[in-house]
Amino acid sequence: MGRLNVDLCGIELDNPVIPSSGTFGYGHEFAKIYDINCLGTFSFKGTTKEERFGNPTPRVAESPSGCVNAVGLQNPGVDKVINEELPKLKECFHKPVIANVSGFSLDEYVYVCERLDKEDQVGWLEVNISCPNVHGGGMSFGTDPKAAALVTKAVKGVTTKPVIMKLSPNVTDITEIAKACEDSGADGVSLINTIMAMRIDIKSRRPVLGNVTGGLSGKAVFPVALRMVYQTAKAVKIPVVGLGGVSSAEDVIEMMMAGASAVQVGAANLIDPFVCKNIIEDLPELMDRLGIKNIKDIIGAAL
Amino acid sequence: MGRLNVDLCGIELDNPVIPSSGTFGYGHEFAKIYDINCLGTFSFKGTTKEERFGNPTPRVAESPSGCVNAVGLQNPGVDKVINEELPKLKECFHKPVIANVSGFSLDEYVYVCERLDKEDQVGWLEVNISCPNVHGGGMSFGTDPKAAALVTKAVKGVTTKPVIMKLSPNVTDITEIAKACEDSGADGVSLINTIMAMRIDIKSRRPVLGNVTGGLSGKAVFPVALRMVYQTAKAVKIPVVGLGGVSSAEDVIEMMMAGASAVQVGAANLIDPFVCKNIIEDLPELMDRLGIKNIKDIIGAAL
Amino acid sequence: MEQVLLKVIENKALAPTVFRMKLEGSTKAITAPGQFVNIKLDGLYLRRPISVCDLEKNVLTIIYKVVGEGTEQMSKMKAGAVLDVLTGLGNGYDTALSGDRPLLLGGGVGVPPLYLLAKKLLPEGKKVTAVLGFNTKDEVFYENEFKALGAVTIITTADGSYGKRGFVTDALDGIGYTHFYTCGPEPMLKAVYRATKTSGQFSFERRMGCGFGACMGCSCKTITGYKRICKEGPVLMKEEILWED
Amino acid sequence: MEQVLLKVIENKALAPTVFRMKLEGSTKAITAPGQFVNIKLDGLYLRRPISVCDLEKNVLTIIYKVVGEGTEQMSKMKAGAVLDVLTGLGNGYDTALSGDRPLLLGGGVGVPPLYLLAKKLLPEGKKVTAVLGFNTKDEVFYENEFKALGAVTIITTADGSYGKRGFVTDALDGIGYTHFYTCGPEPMLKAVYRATKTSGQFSFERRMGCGFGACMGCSCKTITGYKRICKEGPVLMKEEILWED
Repeated sequence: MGRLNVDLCGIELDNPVIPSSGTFGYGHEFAKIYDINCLGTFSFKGTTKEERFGNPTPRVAESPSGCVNAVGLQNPGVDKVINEELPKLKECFHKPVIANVSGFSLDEYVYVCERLDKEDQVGWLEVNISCPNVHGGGMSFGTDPKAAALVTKAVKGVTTKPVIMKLSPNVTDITEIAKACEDSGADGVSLINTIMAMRIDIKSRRPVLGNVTGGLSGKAVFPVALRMVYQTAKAVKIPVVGLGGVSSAEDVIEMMMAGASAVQVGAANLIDPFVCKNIIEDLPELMDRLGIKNIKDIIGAAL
Repeated sequence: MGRLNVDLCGIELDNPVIPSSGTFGYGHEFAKIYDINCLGTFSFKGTTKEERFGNPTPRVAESPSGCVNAVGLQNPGVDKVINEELPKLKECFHKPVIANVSGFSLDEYVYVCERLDKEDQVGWLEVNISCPNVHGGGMSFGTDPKAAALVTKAVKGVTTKPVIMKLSPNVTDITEIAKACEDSGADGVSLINTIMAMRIDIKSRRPVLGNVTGGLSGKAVFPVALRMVYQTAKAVKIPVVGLGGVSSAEDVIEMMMAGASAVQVGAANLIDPFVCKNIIEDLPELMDRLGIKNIKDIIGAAL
Repeated sequence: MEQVLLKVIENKALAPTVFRMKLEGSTKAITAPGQFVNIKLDGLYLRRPISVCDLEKNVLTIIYKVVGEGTEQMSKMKAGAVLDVLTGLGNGYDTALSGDRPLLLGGGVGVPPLYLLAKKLLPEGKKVTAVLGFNTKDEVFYENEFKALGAVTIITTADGSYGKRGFVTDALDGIGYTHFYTCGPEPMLKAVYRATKTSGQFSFERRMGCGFGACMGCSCKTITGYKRICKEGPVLMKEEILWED
Repeated sequence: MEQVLLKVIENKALAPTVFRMKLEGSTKAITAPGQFVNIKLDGLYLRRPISVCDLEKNVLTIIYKVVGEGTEQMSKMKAGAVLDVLTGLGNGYDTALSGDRPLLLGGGVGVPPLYLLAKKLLPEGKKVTAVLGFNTKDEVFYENEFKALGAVTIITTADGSYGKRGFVTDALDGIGYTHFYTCGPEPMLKAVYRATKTSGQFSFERRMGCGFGACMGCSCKTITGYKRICKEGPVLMKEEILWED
């Protein structure tokens, strides 16, 4: 039991560092440049029932200390994920992985979760009810406590694996949504997904993104994510996975002090492919400097 | 009629650049370093019925491309503003000013607006229903369409000056609030106020701010502000004043293309006291490069 | 892919807004012409992808046009500056398909990747013809460099101020070729697509997130399925291209 | 207040984590000892306020301790670097109240502003006594500089490794003074508040937003009303202080 170990919904992680969904593909690109078994785990690309191309390009725009993206849940669909991606993943990653699930209807969430529940490689189901970039989908479930509760209940009914609901920051009170999920049986919540944003090209006078709006991520959102993690950790008893702009070992510690049981790293993977490996390597020395013996001791230290 | 002129609720501005409330005091500090009559106008410090000290310090924290503040509406109270600040302002600023009003109750909003309505120097009343840093005050009115409508109606009843409602970004759907204000007689809306955020000092393991949470402003929030201005400009017919991270002439143009009739500059004043003067001087050349004859022509160009 | 620190040893203007930068350090991850590098710049969040123009032992050459904040910043860099760069990105051109008379069609800053390609093809005894298109005389660069390699080099300018008037596709009459390689602005690529008779390889430019296949930011549809311009691209075979209108 | 570009002409360590930086450029906005400057640093949003230690024609000296990202970055700067600085901020010390035997009490990086103060008081014929407190011998700086000015200089160290053991307030016995000036960590200021018998001036440190009175980020309550540490401060009279404890 190392000093970096944490528990995530009953499954022990070697460390709390988790690449977040949509920034790590299905792991292969990163497995080519470092041994991804150093990670606590990772959350794979948001998966839907059918294959999706996603939004028209451009899908990414620059912004101060961050970027705005509107990929729109491009993924090969749950069949290919189970038949092609997971077998490939088995060769380079030997820990339980977080299966990130998206849907456009209650039935779709249920169908995809039911399928992934049968996969031994899957440790947790992370149910994305917060994608700001697909119309009529994702986010609508994440901005209404009743809808969030409905999805949670339905998904819990078809899986024995821990269910983590991924929440949207684009709400008046995220604790309401988190509590609705908890009351409906969620084993954990992860937050924040991206903050709805946009950019305009002042030369062409048109929105930069093909989807017009997108989601802001990167360092810029860190203080907002930290606040929401803090509020949510105070409001619920289930584990909170903190994400949003985390880019360094210091950020991981700050996020955990705000109440996160584990921390996801998102956009930072895209500009520094080694960031998660580096964070994991930096943590012990930083903990020494801060007088932290075991990282789990500081979860919620600032609450 | 210069090429920078814009109309704000029936009052002509020499240019669309407006220092935002809380970043420009009552004008004096800046009048000492440049002639603030170059501004379109400015919005003075949020004013309440009684004098307020505000929140305990620290009140400001660093964050990537921005800062988190929780000043908590420190101000001398409406009497002193009318009897001391406005006369002092008259000596250095000869244009109508935006009076920013805050309150903790409907009655307080009404009282302060009624008092400021009688001041000739005041051109507009900007009613702040979105301060995230005062408990039980400000923001609660800005996160519920009914409450926002109530404040708008009440304030409109006691003034003949244009009323601009300052909206919070900490809501699920800002267009709902904006429409409620419009339907209740608001002459304009300004957005966004700061995004609720926080920082934790990982050495002390305590929140950095005395108020625990604060509001994020600075370049970091620009893409979020732009998105909300864009959505709101599509949803209402009254003028939208855009603010949130604006720091350059390019940002002003981008904000106006998203639908802003005028643009406020906030946090940037704190790190570069000359920023508004510089933006105003930079605009003509930038407009030449972009083929913009009159700046009002691009309002909503990207809608 | 490799993440390396590269030292700027040259950064000079080739044309009014076009610069050549030589970077010193490990280049071992770069395995084919047509690949690109992704450069981290101060104060900008996303890296900036730029195709590789030339490669010597431990020296990498890129040619870039100043189009925004990032390239603006690069144009001001002095020798000695150190850059954080991801190298060896993308699939690159397949030289095995060239046949004995490959045709290279480049437009503007689409020309640079063709230089390294020519440098690979010529020693293999291929008869390389390079048609390089620019808007106007001032913007022409690398004509002599291509000639020095031994490529038959034809310059076109849209305004006729230098070389043949028109676009690269206006210079194809009478040129015999076994296969073609092209890179340039999308309108030119579409014209090349229509004007060419053999199979060929197109290098595409896209706004990218990561540049190494993680974010799906630069996906496109092809006859052979969805592809990531940064990973299965930037080079696509003529036969698989689906133009998004 | 003035916004100026200043060139680093020296940046050297005085103690393990304490550095002295000399900046060249316009200093005309600085009118009193105890004032501070506010420095813009790459990649940081808010400026970093640092008190003025010395002032010669067009050369400004600051002494800073590495406590975070900002000062860390400053400590790595080389001569020739140019900084965007707001100068002449804050009220500064009032030398008119010193009487003929002013006492200067400084702790750690609270010492620097007292140096410029001593430099102003001594030519006026005042008999200046400076008591400078540090944690330990390694951290002691500017003893000789104060002596060279002609100030009676007493050093204290908390661990007794140099000078008198204890805090500056443990070195007051037998020192006659007409007025005092102090700067240092808040616990020391409180001790000075209790230990001193005359009127005096306290310089406070606060997390600031703008540093020039616009944002109300550094307000404090005093007997004479609310004050902005950056504007009506950083120097407050003993009689007006309300400790927030």
